[in-house]
This record gives sequence, C-alpha cells and structure tokens, in this order.
Amino acid sequence: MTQLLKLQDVGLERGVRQLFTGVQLEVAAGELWQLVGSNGSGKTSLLRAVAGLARLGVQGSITCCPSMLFQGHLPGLKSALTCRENLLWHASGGVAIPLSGIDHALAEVGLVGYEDTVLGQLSAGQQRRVGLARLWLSKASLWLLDEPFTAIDVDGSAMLEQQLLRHCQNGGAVVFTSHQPTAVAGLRVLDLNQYAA
Amino acid sequence: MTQLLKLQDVGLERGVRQLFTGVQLEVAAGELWQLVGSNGSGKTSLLRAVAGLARLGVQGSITCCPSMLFQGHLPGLKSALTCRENLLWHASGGVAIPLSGIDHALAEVGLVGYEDTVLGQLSAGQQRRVGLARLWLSKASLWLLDEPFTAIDVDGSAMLEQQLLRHCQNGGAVVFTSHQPTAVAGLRVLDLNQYAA
Amino acid sequence: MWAFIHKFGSPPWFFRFASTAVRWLLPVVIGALVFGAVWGLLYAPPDFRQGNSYRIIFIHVPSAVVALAGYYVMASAGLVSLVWKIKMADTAMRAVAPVGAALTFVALVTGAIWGKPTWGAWWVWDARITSMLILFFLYLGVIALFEAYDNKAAAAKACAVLSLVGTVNIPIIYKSVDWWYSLHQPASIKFTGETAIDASMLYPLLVMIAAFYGLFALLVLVNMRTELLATYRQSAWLRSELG
Amino acid sequence: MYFDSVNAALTMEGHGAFVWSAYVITFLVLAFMLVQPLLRGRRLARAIRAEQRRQAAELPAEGGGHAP
Amino acid sequence: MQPDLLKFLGFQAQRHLRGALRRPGDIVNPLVFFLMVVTLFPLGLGPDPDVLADLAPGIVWVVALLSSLLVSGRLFQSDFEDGTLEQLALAPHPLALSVLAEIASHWLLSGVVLALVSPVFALMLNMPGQAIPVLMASLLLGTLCLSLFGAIGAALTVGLRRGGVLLSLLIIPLTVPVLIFGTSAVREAVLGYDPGSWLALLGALSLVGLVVAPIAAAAGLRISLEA
Amino acid sequence: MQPDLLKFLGFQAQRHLRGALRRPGDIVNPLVFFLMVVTLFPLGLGPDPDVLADLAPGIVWVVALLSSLLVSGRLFQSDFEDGTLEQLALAPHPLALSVLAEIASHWLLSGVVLALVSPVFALMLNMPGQAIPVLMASLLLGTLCLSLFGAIGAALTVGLRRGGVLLSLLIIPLTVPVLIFGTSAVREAVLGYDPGSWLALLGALSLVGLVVAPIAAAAGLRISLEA
Ligand code: HEM
Ligand SMILES: Nc1ncnc2c1ncn2[C@@H]1O[C@H](COP(=O)(O)OP(=O)(O)OP(=O)(O)O)[C@@H](O)[C@H]1O
Ligand SMILES: Nc1ncnc2c1ncn2[C@@H]1O[C@H](COP(=O)(O)OP(=O)(O)OP(=O)(O)O)[C@@H](O)[C@H]1O
Ligand SMILES: [Mg+2]
Ligand SMILES: [Mg+2]
Repeated sequence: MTQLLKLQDVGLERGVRQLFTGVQLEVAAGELWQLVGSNGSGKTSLLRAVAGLARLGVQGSITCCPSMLFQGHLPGLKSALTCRENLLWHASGGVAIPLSGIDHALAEVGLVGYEDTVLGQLSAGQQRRVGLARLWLSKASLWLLDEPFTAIDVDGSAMLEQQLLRHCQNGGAVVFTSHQPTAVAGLRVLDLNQYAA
Repeated sequence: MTQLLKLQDVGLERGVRQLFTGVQLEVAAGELWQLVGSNGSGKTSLLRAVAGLARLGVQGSITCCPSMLFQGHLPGLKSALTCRENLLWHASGGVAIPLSGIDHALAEVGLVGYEDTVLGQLSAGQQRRVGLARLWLSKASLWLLDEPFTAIDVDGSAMLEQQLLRHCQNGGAVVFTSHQPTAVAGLRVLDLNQYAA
Repeated sequence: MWAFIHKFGSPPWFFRFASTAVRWLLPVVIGALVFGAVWGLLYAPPDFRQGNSYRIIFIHVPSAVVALAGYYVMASAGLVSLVWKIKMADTAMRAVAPVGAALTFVALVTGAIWGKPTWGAWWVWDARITSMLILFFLYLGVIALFEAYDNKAAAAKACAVLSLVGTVNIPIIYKSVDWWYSLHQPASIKFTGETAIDASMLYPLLVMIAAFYGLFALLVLVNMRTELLATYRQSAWLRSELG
Repeated sequence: MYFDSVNAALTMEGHGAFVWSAYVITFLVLAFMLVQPLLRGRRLARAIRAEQRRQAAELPAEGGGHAP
Repeated sequence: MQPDLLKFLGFQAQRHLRGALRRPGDIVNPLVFFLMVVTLFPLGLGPDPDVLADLAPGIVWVVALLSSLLVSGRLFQSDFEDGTLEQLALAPHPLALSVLAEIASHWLLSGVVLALVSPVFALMLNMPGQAIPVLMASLLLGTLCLSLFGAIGAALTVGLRRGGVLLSLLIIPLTVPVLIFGTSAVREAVLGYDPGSWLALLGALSLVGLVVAPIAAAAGLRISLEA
Repeated sequence: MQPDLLKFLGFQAQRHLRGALRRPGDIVNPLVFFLMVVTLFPLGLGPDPDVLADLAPGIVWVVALLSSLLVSGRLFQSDFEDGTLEQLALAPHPLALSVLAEIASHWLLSGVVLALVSPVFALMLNMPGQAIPVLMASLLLGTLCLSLFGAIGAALTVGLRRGGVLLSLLIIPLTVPVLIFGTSAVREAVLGYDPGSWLALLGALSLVGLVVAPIAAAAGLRISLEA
C-alpha cells in the first residue's frame, strides 16, 4: 500500500499558544480520515501546514505526496465569473479541461442549468457545491478538505460522501475535517483534542 | 399568545426563477422554528425578506414584529477589531453595553482568554462564536438566524441549542435555518421544498 | 388625474400608446428634420461675420438645448419611480439616458467642428463647452451605473438616486463653471454668441429645435417600446398584443 | 436657394467640409440611435411570435401524443 | 432623542476611527501619494518658482480631489462584504446617521489630515505665506464636500464588482463646483484679494451635502443590499 | 516545458481578461475616467491653451501615476480574500508566472488603455502633434513599470493589518524614476528634441521590473499566506 502522507511528531504553535504536540499519522492509499477537534484546536492550521501553505510554527516532520488537492475554508472562486468559467480555470492548474468534463462535474453536484450563472447569484450552498465540483475534475491522489460539508444540504452530503469513498476505492486518500459525526464504512478518525498541549 | 411573525401567501422570485409560492406561517412567542429546504430553495432569501433587507421580487404579505435580530450568512464582524470591540459596537445598536456583559457573553460562547484577540486571528468556528455571542446580549424578541450552527463544534452546538430554547421559554421566538436535523423538544419545521414553484 | 397616471404606469397600455405614437411621430419628425436642415443649409443667408460655417448652428443649438432638457426629463422619471414606484418610470429613465448622451455628443462634436474655422482650435475650454462636457459625463455616469447592476430593478432605483443628486447639482455646476470662466477668460478666445439673431436665421433654428424635441420623444418611445418587448416577452398581454 | 450651384453649396466658400461633416456625423449618430432599437424591437417581436406559434403547435400535438 | 442620536453618532465614529487606526496605512498612503504627486509637478514643469506659484492652487486642489475620490471609493466596501451593513440597516437608528458617522470619520482621517499637512505643499510650490490659512480652510471644507459626494457614489456602487472606476465616473462631474470654488479661493488669496465669498460658497455646498448625502447614500446602500 | 509555461501564462491572462471583458463597461469606464480626470486640470489651472500645453506632459503623467498606483495597491486583494491565492500557490506552475499574468492583464486594462486614448488628451490640452507618438510610447512603457513595482508592494502588504505603510513607503520611491523619465521624454518631444534616450531608460526599467517583480511579488505573496 503506498503511503501518501506521514506526520511524525508534529506540533504546532500559533502566536504564543502551543496548539498541539506529538501528532503521529500515516495515511495510505485507500484510507478516509476525518480530523476532529473542538473549535480552535488546530485542524485548519494542520491542514494548511500539510499542504505547505503555512509552515511557520510547525514542529516535527511532514512528508506529503506532491499530487495533492487542498480545499480550505475559502472557496477560491470568483463571484464575477460563471460556474463554468470558475471551474475552467480553477481545477486545471494550467491544463485545459474539456467543457464536457466541467458540465459533467457541475451536473454531479446538482447544478444543471446553472452553468452560465454568475457565481455571486447562487445561494451559499450552491457556491460551495461549485467548489466541490473540483473533486470530480481532480487527478490528485491526496485530498485535503477543510469542512467540505459546510452549507451542503442532506442530499448533497450523501453525494459528497459517495465521492470521497469512490476516490479512496480508486487508490486515493482523503483527509477531511468536519464537526458532524460521519457514518461511512471504513472511516478513520484523528482527534486533535487528544494531542492538545 | 402574542404573534411575532406572520407570512400570508408569500412567494419569491429571484431573477427569472420563481423560487416558491404560497408560504403561510405564523410564529407566536415561545416557538422555535427550523426552516429547511435544499440548497437554493430560498431560505436565505426568505429570511432577508422577513428582516426587510430585500423586498424586491417578494409577493404576498409579511408582518414582522419590529424587535428583531437578524444574523445572516455574513457575520458582520470586523477582522481588524478585537472580540470585545466587535461586540461593544455590534450588539449595541447605539446603546452602550457594560464591558462585563460582553465578557460574560464571550465566556458563554467559550472564548475566555480571547477577549482582546483580534478577530482575524481566530479559527473559523471561534469567529462564528463571536457572532453568536450577540444572542446573549440581545433584547430582541424575534431571532432570525441563517445557519447558526455552521463551523460550530459539537459542544458549541449543544450550548447554542440551549440558548435558543431559553430564549423561547422567556417569551421570544426563533426562526433558524439548518441542514442538520436538530433534536430539540418542541421544534417546528417549515420545509420550503414543499412550496417550490 | 390618478387614473391617468395609473394608466400611464401600466405596461400594456403604455406599449399600445408607444406603438401608435411611434407610427405617427416617425414620419413627422423625419420630415421636419429634413425640412429644417435643407432650409438651414441651403436657403438661409450666411452670417455676416462667420460666413457659412454658422450653418452648423441649426444642429448644434437644438441638440444642446434638448440634451439639457433631457436630463431633467430623466431625473423627473427617477423621482416618479422612487416615490410612486411606477415601473414605466424606470423604463423611461433607462430609455432617456442613451438618447440624452447621444444628443450631448452631437452638440460637442458639432461645436468642436464649428470651433476649428471660428477659433482655429478643435477644442477650447470655454464655459459653455465645459458645462456641456460635464453634462455628457453625467449621462455617461447614469448609463454606466445601470449597466453595472445585474438586477435591473435595483439598477433603476440606483440610477434614480443618482440622477436626482445630479439635478440638485446641475445649476450649481453651471453657475460655477461660468464663474470659473469669467475669472480666467484668456484674451485669445472670444465667444461670438449673445448677438441678436436675424429672423431669417431664427425661423429655421426654431423649426430644428422643435424637430429635435420631437426626435427626442421619438427615440425615447422607441427605446421604451423595445425595452418592454424584452422585459415582458413571456407575458400573456404582450403576446396577445403582438398576435 | 442661397447658393448658385451644387458646387458652391458643397464648398460653402471654404467652410463646406466643416458644415457638411457636422451634418453627416449628426445624422449618422441620430440614425443609429433610431434604427438600433427599432431593429432590436423587430427581432424581439419576431422571436416572441415564433415562440407563440411553436407553443400553439405544440399543445395539440402533445395531446395527440398521449392519445394512443 | 437628540442626545441619544448624538451619542450614537459619536459611538459609530469611534468604531470607525478605532478600526482605521489599526490600519495606519490607510491614512498614511494617500498622504504620501499626495506628497509625491506634488513633488512631481516641479519635476515636470521645470522649477521656475513664479510659474509654480501661479499654478499651485490648481495643482494642490486637483490632486486633493483625485486622492479623495480614489480613497472614498472603498468607504462602505468592507462593511458590505462582512455583513456589517446588514446590521446597520436593521439597527434601531436611521441608516443615514450611521452613514454620516462613517463619512465624518473618513473625513477626519483623510481630509482633515490632508488640510493639516497642506502648508508643506504650499511651501514646496512656493505659494505666498498669506494664502496658507486660506488653503487649509478651503481644503477642510472642500474635502468634506468631496467625502459627502464620494459617499453617495460609494453607496451606489458598493455591491458591484469592480466598482472602483465606476464610482469616479459618477462622482467627478458632481465635484466640479468644489474644485472651482476651492481653487478660486486660494487664487484670490494668492493675488491678495478677499477669498471670503468663495469660502462661503464652499461652506454652503458642504451644508447642502450634509443634508443630501447621508440620505442619498442611505438610500443607495439599501438598494445595494437588495441587489 | 517552455511552451507549456507560455500556455499557462496565456491561460491565466485569459482568465483575468475574461472576467473583465464580461462587462464592456470594464473597458469603457477607465477611458471615460481618464477623460474626466483630464478635464479637471483646466478647471483647476485655468483654460489658457498655452499654459495647458506647457503642463500637458506633467498632467497626463500625474493621471497615469495616480490611477495606476492606487489601483494596483489592491491587485491581489480579492485573490487573497476569496482563497484564489492559496490555490495559485499550490498549483503545479510557479507562482511567479501567475503573478506575471495578473500584472499583464492589469496593465492591459489600465496602462494600455490609457496610452491608447492619450492622443485625445493631447488634443484637449493643446499639445503639439509631433509629441503624441512619444506620449503614447512613454505611457505604454511607464505604466508597465508602475504596474510591476506596484505589484511588489501589493504582494507584500496584501495580508497585513499593520505595517502596510512601511512597505508602500519603500515601493513608492521606486516609481519616481518612472515619472522623471516619462515626463522628460514627452517634454523633449514637445520641444522638438530627440526623446530616444529617455524612452530607452524607461524600456530598461521595464525589463528590470519584468525580471524582478514577478519573483519578488511571488515571494511576498507566500509570506502573506503564512501570516
Ligand atoms: C465643443 C464645442 C461646443 C459646445 C459643447 C457648445 C455648446 C453649446 C451649447 C450647450 C449651446 C446652447 C446654450 C444655450 O442655449 O444656453 C450653444 C449655443 C451656441 N453655440 Fe456652441 N458649443 C460649442 C462650440 C461652439 C462654437 C465653436 C461656436 C461658434 C463660434 C458656437 C456658437 C454657438 C452659438 C452661436 C450658440 C447659440 C447662441 C446662444 O445661445 O448664445 N458654439 N453651444
Ligand atoms: N443576488 C442574487 N441574484 C439572483 N439570484 C439569486 C441571488 N442570490 C440568490 N439567488 C438565487 O436564489 C435562489 C435561492 O437562494 P438562497 O440563498 O435564498 O437559497 P438558500 O435556501 O439559502 O440556499 P442555501 O441552503 O444554499 O443557503 C438560488 O437559486 C439562487 O440562485
Ligand atoms: N492568523 C492567525 N494568527 C494567530 N493565531 C491564529 C491565526 N489563525 C488561527 N490562529 C489560532 O490558532 C488556533 C487554531 O486555529 P485553526 O483555525 O487551526 O482551528 P480549527 O481547528 O480549524 O478550528 P475551527 O473548527 O473553528 O475551524 C486558534 O486558537 C486560533 O486562535
Ligand atoms: Mg478550521
Ligand atoms: Mg442560504
């Protein structure tokens, strides 16, 4: 089984606060991990450190496979562009994606008929769904998702869980945070509260 | 029982889409209402119409008591100000609140020790909690809350539910939206999907 | 009175009114324009100081006068739309802006062309010219604001607020530009206006001014009618109207 | 007529280019302002009529489709 | 009610000032721009002191107008984006009052500061000393007008993407009288005449603005919230 | 790799431009804005054609400077606030390239547009005809420099609450040479001399900027993301 992410004795300091210490984690292909912890326990900070966005104040060693997708609290979408245009640029990293692929992804997240709607005119949940459509376009093996279920309705959550499972079955791995208990077969949980400093 | 909100045959049109029609609702003091509906069904639009923020495209009649608190998707907080400063201005509507009251509210939402931290340096959930601290400072009788549970952890959600119940017991009323099923005694549910046009 | 306003505010009634009015106005206005232009260009005698270049006056002054009046029409429509929330007033306001801007543009261009033989420069910073340029900017502002909104109902309200603020300002702007000019007045520019105009030039000018007012009404009505077609394309009354 | 010849009317003692260009520009601009919405209106009206005819044709056809 | 409203006004202004002081850049940057641009003119015109002194009122005023406009475009932006505006619109006090507070604090941080440092510019441009108090007074009044008109434009464009240039399009024509009155006052003072009437005109314009702008801006903000 | 990078560059620029082109107003509005601003100068300085002609190079350049700098201060603001910057930083292509694309599109929509309409200003300000090509060329090169340096400042200050001042104070002096070279080129042309050396200096400055700015700005953005 290929290993996609390894945390050795990772700790994190923000400002003057030591958030947590001694986190050990190995994520192999096919695994689905939920990161839990109370508000302010450091989940977002940890995910950003793994992605390589913020390494200041991080102790220990993080080894992460380079083929990685990160979706943070912020959607990274432009409210002046349409759904299609947002994805055309967003998911690609410079490689042109055929429009049919984008429309397919938008259909998967339940946005048929909104392809050419400007993002700013969608509801909160619909906007989050556009961001999630990246998951149907991504070729990365490790997904790091910060609260992907936010603002998503019940049907949407089920659909998203399906997609996470599918990715794991296809040899990828997912680390996501969520405050809701998630009932998915084979889910592993890392509770940051246990490592609180 | 005093009536705090009355919707008669309310419909809503956004752009060229008719979102829903014929919504009837009476909210009396002491009632706790959850507004549900799939993404894009018009919950946010309805709450904003009730609050009087957006009446374009609204059909039917809305009668709402003037003593009302609205908390939308956006927190209405300044990330450059501290928690205390944010609340000092935010909850007041021009009436100075004693600092002790603010610190008490911040303690209720679990932010002891963060009173003088700049909001931008808090985690997503902690920022939402600062917004929710308004509920401990408000004197309004009708609360309109759009997805108040977003980004709040398990303990925080329990605490928030308690506060909503307490407000209803004290003769207030709450209308909130949430995609998570909420297990609270006496909860009433309005499903917007049933009124979809 | 109220019934009349109400009728005017109803899209079906107005659509019918505009269609009829356009059919009648179109030949009348075009006829008057051609008549006035031929009179002014070919039959009126030349000015004793400026020679033939003054013939531009027959389009320059009417366009300038009507453009200025147009702003007040637009602002009035804005007031009606804000106070009485009559939808047709929104449509009217939206229709006036491009027409007014076009007329202002015409006044500026013809003035500039006139300036070359008269003052030897395409452009000088004379008080009236500057005021006209500012009026052009005011129109462009309203158009740009309208285009910037996605929600056209909100756009109309925003433009109404803007044009009302503009109306409060127009007299102040005009006065201040006058003062500005009289403070500086360089020796090299002499404005020839303000001379008594001969009847042989006045009559074609009056004809053209009337024709331009008619043209303004015509353009606004055509724009409004088209706007109604676009807005109400789904609605039953429009279909029966066209059917 | 003030001018003696067509040529005199065109040159206007040296001012012809200015006067005529001013008139031409004016009438071009104003004609555009008139024709553009008229054409757009005609196109819209045609589209609306076509849609109406399509729907009128569809309704009985749909009824017939369910008949057998 | 009256003292209550005043208290509210002060309260709101305090909030803005506190927020702005957290970002000193927002105050200092326009000043530095101003300084730089004023320095540029001698560079561009050649340093003949007489020419400069002649043009100084115009230069200072045009630059003041531009920097004021470009700054006030963001007046309500952050309040709109973080939801503060919704709360203000629902507050028990009239929205126009909050707008007034916002404008006042913006003016304190931009216009008043600019007026206070303007003697430096006057010296750089060789303006005669007797004109300096008039320059300061005209800038004080004039920037208030500019902030007031700017607020109307900012309110109408706050919800729009790329409102920046649009705002200037709406507002520049309205600010022409301010510019004319301001430069005229300073020119008269430079030439040794009495600038009183021009300053009075500026004052009158400020009064008109103080009445019109909060109401128009509040209406604009409500429209922006609807869109 | 090379063609791939180029493709990426074009792709990114296309994204920005499409966002802008979605509304024709985004192209037209800056034009009108520049026109309005140029109008302000005669109102401030008086309508004498000779004086205006003398000042024209300075005037046009001040407009270019003010609009370019005050706009480019916000260059990365929205990308930062909506999370686009995070995604760019994690993209397989170098961040500097995305930055370059962003600068290029900003320049196309402001600087190039300004240069293209500058002949109108020259006409309105009574500038002699032979200076117009030089004016256009100097504005093309100069606004590119301004955008490049502005981007460095914008990148370093994008996430900051405090301290933004210091950094912009550091960047602003870098733009002074641009102004001097630009106005000098146009003045020489107006006086009938050869402006070639000034234009060459502007070109050299642009080249330096093209190499330095994307790298420096990318580094600045990564630092801003850490904070
Ligand atoms: C761009 C240039 C120009 C603009 C924008 C302009 C604008 C105007 C306006 C707005 C009016 C109407 C004023 C009113 O009715 O109160 C007007 C009238 C007039 N203009 Fe011009 N003008 C320009 C150039 C010229 C030139 C070059 C001449 C001729 C030498 C000229 C001669 C006149 C005359 C004779 C009148 C009518 C007489 C009067 O009302 O005093 N204009 N112009
Ligand atoms: N500014 C807008 N302009 C036009 N249409 C809009 C605008 N905002 C929302 N809509 C449309 O209105 C509909 C309802 O949006 P609303 O935000 O009320 O939904 P919601 O029920 O709150 O959804 P969610 O659960 O995702 O928050 C959506 O289909 C959306 O596309
Ligand atoms: N920019 C910052 N500067 C300083 N401290 C910060 C900053 N951002 C977050 N923190 C602190 O780091 C801690 C962890 O924040 P983080 O966002 O990682 O929490 P989280 O587990 O994601 O919480 P949530 O469930 O609320 O999203 C918090 O206590 C917060 O105060
Ligand atoms: Mg988090
Ligand atoms: Mg919602």
